[in-house]
Amino acid sequence: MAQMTMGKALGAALKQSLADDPKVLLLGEDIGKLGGVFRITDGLLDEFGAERVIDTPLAESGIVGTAVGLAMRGYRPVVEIQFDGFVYPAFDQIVSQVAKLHYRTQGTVPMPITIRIPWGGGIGAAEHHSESPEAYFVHTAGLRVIAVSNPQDAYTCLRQAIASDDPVIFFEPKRLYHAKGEVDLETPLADAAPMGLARVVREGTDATIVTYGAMVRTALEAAEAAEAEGRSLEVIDLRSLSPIDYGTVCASVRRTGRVVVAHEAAREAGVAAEVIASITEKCFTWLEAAPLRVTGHDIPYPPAKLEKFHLPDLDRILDAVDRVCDDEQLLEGVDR
Amino acid sequence: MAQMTMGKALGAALKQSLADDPKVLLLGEDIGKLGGVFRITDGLLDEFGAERVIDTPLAESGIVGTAVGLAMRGYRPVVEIQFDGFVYPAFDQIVSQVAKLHYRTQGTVPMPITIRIPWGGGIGAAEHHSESPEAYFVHTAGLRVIAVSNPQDAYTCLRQAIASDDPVIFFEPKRLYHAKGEVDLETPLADAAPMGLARVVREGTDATIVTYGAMVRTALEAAEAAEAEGRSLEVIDLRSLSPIDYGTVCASVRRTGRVVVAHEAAREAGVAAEVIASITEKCFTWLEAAPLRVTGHDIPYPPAKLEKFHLPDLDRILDAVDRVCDDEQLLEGVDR
Amino acid sequence: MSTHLDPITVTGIGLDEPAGLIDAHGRRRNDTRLTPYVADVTSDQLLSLLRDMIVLRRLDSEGVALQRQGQLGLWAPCQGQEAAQIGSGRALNSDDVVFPSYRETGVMLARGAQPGDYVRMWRGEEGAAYDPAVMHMAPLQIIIGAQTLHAVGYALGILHDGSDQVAVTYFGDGATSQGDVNEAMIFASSYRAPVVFICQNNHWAISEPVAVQSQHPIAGRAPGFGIPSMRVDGNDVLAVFAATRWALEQARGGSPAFLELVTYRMGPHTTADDPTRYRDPAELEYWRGKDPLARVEALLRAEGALTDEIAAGFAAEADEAAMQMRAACLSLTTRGPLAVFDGVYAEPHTGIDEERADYARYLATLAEA
Amino acid sequence: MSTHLDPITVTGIGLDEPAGLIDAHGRRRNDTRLTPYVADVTSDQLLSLLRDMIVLRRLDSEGVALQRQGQLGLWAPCQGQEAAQIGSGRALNSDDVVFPSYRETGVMLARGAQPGDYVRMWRGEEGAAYDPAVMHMAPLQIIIGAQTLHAVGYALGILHDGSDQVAVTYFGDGATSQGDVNEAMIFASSYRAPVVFICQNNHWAISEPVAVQSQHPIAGRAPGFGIPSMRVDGNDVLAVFAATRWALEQARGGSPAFLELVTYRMGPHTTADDPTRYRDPAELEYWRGKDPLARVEALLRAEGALTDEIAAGFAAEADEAAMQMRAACLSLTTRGPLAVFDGVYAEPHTGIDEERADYARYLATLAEA
Ligand SMILES: Cc1ncc(C[n+]2csc(CCOP(=O)(O)OP(=O)(O)O)c2C)c(N)n1
Ligand SMILES: Cc1ncc(C[n+]2csc(CCOP(=O)(O)OP(=O)(O)O)c2C)c(N)n1
Ligand SMILES: [Mg+2]
Ligand SMILES: [Mg+2]
Repeated sequence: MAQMTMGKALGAALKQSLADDPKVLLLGEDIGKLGGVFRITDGLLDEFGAERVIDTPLAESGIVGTAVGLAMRGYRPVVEIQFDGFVYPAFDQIVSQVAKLHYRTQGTVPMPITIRIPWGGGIGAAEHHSESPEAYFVHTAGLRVIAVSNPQDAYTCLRQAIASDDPVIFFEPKRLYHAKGEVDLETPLADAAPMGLARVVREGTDATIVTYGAMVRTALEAAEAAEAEGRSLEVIDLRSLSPIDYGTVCASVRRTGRVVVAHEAAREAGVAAEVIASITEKCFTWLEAAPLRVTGHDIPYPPAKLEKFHLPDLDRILDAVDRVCDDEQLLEGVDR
Repeated sequence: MAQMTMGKALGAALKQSLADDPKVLLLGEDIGKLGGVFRITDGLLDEFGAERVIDTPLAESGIVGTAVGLAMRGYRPVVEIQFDGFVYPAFDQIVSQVAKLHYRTQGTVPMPITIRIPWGGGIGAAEHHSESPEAYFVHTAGLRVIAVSNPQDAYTCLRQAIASDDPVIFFEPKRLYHAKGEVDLETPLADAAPMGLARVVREGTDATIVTYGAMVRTALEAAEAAEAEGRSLEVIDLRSLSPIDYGTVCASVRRTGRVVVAHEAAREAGVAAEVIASITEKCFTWLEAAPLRVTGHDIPYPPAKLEKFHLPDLDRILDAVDRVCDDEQLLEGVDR
Repeated sequence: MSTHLDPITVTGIGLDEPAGLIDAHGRRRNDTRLTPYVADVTSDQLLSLLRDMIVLRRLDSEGVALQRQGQLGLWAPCQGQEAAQIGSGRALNSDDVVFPSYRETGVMLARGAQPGDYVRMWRGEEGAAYDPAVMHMAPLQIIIGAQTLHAVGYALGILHDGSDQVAVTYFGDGATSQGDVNEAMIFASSYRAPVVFICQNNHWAISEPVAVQSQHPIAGRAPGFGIPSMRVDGNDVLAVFAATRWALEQARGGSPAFLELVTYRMGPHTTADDPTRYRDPAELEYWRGKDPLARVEALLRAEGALTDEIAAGFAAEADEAAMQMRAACLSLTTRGPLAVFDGVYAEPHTGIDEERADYARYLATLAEA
Repeated sequence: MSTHLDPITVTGIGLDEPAGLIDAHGRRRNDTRLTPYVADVTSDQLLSLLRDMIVLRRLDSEGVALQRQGQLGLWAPCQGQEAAQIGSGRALNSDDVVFPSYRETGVMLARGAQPGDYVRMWRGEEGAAYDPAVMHMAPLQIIIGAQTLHAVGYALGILHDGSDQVAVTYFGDGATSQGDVNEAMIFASSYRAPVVFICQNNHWAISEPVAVQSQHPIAGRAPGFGIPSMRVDGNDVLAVFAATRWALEQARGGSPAFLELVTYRMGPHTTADDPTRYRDPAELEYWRGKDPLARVEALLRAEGALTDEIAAGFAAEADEAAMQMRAACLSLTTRGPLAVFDGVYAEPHTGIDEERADYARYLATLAEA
């Protein structure tokens, strides 16, 4: 076990993957000498050389399209998209090629591509640097989508994503890059819990908060604050956004009967909508109140000084918990 | 009133918009001499000239990016994307520019762009020609999203979309291009119902089917079949997918207590998830059963010969209606 | 008001005569750059190129017929482009890897496609027409230009493996407007990827004349990216063969290369298209005079290599190939309902498992009813 | 295994000396293409260009200081690019319309920006730094290359309106790899749009040397698209001024034009960047020797137009401008919570209304507590 930041854990995962499998290559803007703008690939160019840690021209469609060709040749490309907001130029290659090629070829051509995306807001950044585009990929069949919330998962899930024969969109919450945690670098990959499983990060009995990424920490803080007020909240970290581990989610919901789903991304047709629609379908008779969403507003990401009015925080989660737990307020709520 | 196909109604709307406002321009691939691959723009080049009906180079990002510049200059560009599956190369310009520019400029620069997308499956087409990408745009704040289901709405909503100062992604169900209906070309735009409103296309009491686009017809057929079995289904055509008119939807749900939401698009984080999450939130105490989704599977659109196994049809809708109406089966259902 | 919004529709073909080795009357021409690349080509080899072109034209018309008869959903004819496709396809090593667009029936032929391979995708049975590993050919690509980046990525893999293969990508004149094709040239240039770009400039992108995309010879773009290029008469099978060898030589020598094959789409864009809406019949007539089959036939007859008997043999082979394709088409079967879930993921996936199970449940209710 | 995956990092600058009018020692050079375009430029005008460059450098260092002091979230320094930005920006007519990237502080200056305009966006208060209609300048663009297409679309509007304005777009060497920039050249060429493409090749895209994007002079790409281009010493304000006039003349005459301004980013990419990780200090030294301010200062002093007194005046003006910018920065206020909903849509929107109401309800609960 070692204490390390999420950023270092991700770098360790890349290093181990490069060392384990000569077919693993990294592609991205500034990932070489600079080590990436977040220094995730720091030191990897020196260790593995420019043939495996490849600085690319400044074109995201080009990067992902090139990765597709490398995958067809039997490589396992790991792409770094510099910031969340820069994945859109690659959208066509991701949606029409990466997601569909295995299906198009009746399963004969795998697409073992991992696309890492530094992700989300809360860091006071400029426009296009705080996006939460995960729902676009969750809605795209053929992709797997992972979002990590702590150094250990960052390490393990990234290695699993790279080892997977399916394409994985891998979301790394930027504002947790410097957050530290214990990381076990030793357990063999085969013994680790699969990246597809959700995790109950805090047990509770009154309501379930379902979330992922940076918002897990916020949810835990909310649960602590709620405990002080005598309310027991269970917190679930989805980890895998596609597929979603409804086994774990539903087991919790059937115990608590009340649910809040939280994410930074916009609300309309977001991941929370998916979770709530599925929970409602699978757990209807257990629900004691309408599941509620706490999300970013349906607005373009606002200027940095205003982001605190956009991102869900502890208070907004507790507000939703109050509403989901207070049956009278709930009835008022639905009437508006 | 005139009988015409949806294709002709769309053409008539474009023609009227070009005639009414010299700032309206059409841009797209093959929209000139050919009149578009679906002949929607047939005759418009001859009538309005190559300065207003503009054949573009083959590059969707280029088309939409050019439209952004034209909008900045005060024009109202109407873009034709040739097929649904070809909108992805333009995704960055749509998501990062079209959707955000008005917000970015504190409301000083409007983006009155309409992006028409021939849409959906059921026509036995080749790969990438049967996509249902609407959820991507619904999830994108700053855009309005319209999906039409009949010639009259096609005519009215397209004119409204072009007249709107906001960007509108306008979905035209390809398989209804040849379907005929009465179209009133005379009523002034100001007197028509706004494109933002949903419409109850059939009244019923036992359950509500919420849908849009080509699936409206399927839902109506299902409702008729259900009637024969003594079940009364209400059918709602959303028309506007963003924003969704929850006033109309919830009024119905509160009457029937049972809901099925149907669309061709994949299920995960699709529009049905949004509708169900919102209905659950707004109408929880009125719900007598879990709302169910009937959607395309979470697979890439399959080869043409298999599309009938992918697209929701009358039977699949009725299957969901049965489940949503049969409380015993429902309990079984949730246990799996 | 300016009329510049209407792109000029005069193509650049007259501006800059493309390189060739056989003129429109079937006479040999010399070309200092190309001639050396075909010094070893015998009459027999030329005959065999002609044979493939004849078979291709026959297969192509059979494809159209099958579509008209409702046996195919769509067909993208390549009539007029036989020299471009056969001449280039036949110049490749068998382990070079092709990244085609949807119109490359002739390249499939040159790669040894089986009868069913031509029709499987167009009939709507499967996503890919053939097994990419067997054909050394990526699936036909419908998204314009996307395959060019795959070729570059594949070529990076070749470099990495230290192999002397080449990735060869085909695309149209329209495709050159797509960002992806330009990015592909940039990536190829920066990494010196062993990739050959083959643009079949068939003068049309559906209804748009090439001048909408480019008012200058397309081959002129590549050098700006640092990629050597050649503009070649794409209806001259020998010139195409020579130029492709030149391009492959560049690629095996450490530089990408670009070919513009100037040719003509004699048929509709696809069987869904009606070119009479946008194309002057005189233009078609003009290009009939440059038919790629006619001129090599004329040459081979003039040189005595092609006899009536041989020609009859080729025609018979072509008919036979067409019959086999038809038979293969008619014998294709459609997979069952649950097959729609096959191959979405390479590894187990709880989401798809659940959906498959639910769909099976539903299908069972239908069976009951 | 080949090492070609590592792009060569030797830039083409030595290959093809860019055109210029003042050499690195501040002596006038003649250039047959450029000289005629500045025949009318007096010493006073040149002084005024120098003045803007001095003010710009001062504003730029103030921006860095404000960021270091926590007053700005980020700043993208343009030190070293003063000649490229002022020389080009000042050549425009006031109603020409600029489509910039994020680094065009100097173009803002040339367009008459107010003190607060420089900092509003970087402080994170608002999405756009200034009012585009007032400045005749689109908002600073962060998505690399996206603005080039906007410029082309705007230029189509100009054509349509029959106006003689020009749309001028700025972007970096890195941006030339993006599909959008290439598509912009293609659209511009096909429609003969009155647009000027200005590529500031400052040798770096964050940590990537220009050779990752292009191993050949970037200006060499435009002619392949049918766009006349010039490669100009971007540290020579007079040459840039001349070349921009040339380019504008093309545009007003019915053809797009392309300029590659060969310059150097002397500072970090942004205040978040640490160039010592990837850049050889000797390279920076080399470029210090080509400082754009120094050489025009030397020229003007040699010609007697610049005196110590004038220089002191410029420095004072620069300090004053920096002080005003700082004051404007410190006086900026942040809008309230509900402002996040403003300006999303131009017309009433039920969805946003409902969310705003719910957020207001929530804010009220906070106020109660
Ligand atoms: C991204 C994308 N946009 C649009 C289309 C529709 N489309 C199919 S073929 C075609 C024309 C292609 O022309 P060209 O590249 O010259 O190839 P050709 O068909 O002539 O072989 C178009 C516009 C597409 N398939 N993909
Ligand atoms: C689409 C996109 N991809 C990546 C980035 C991140 N990024 C910001 S600036 C930059 C380098 C740009 O280099 P260049 O075009 O040379 O302009 P310069 O910064 O040198 O002025 C990169 C990669 C971005 N802003 N947009
Ligand atoms: Mg073509
Ligand atoms: Mg640069």
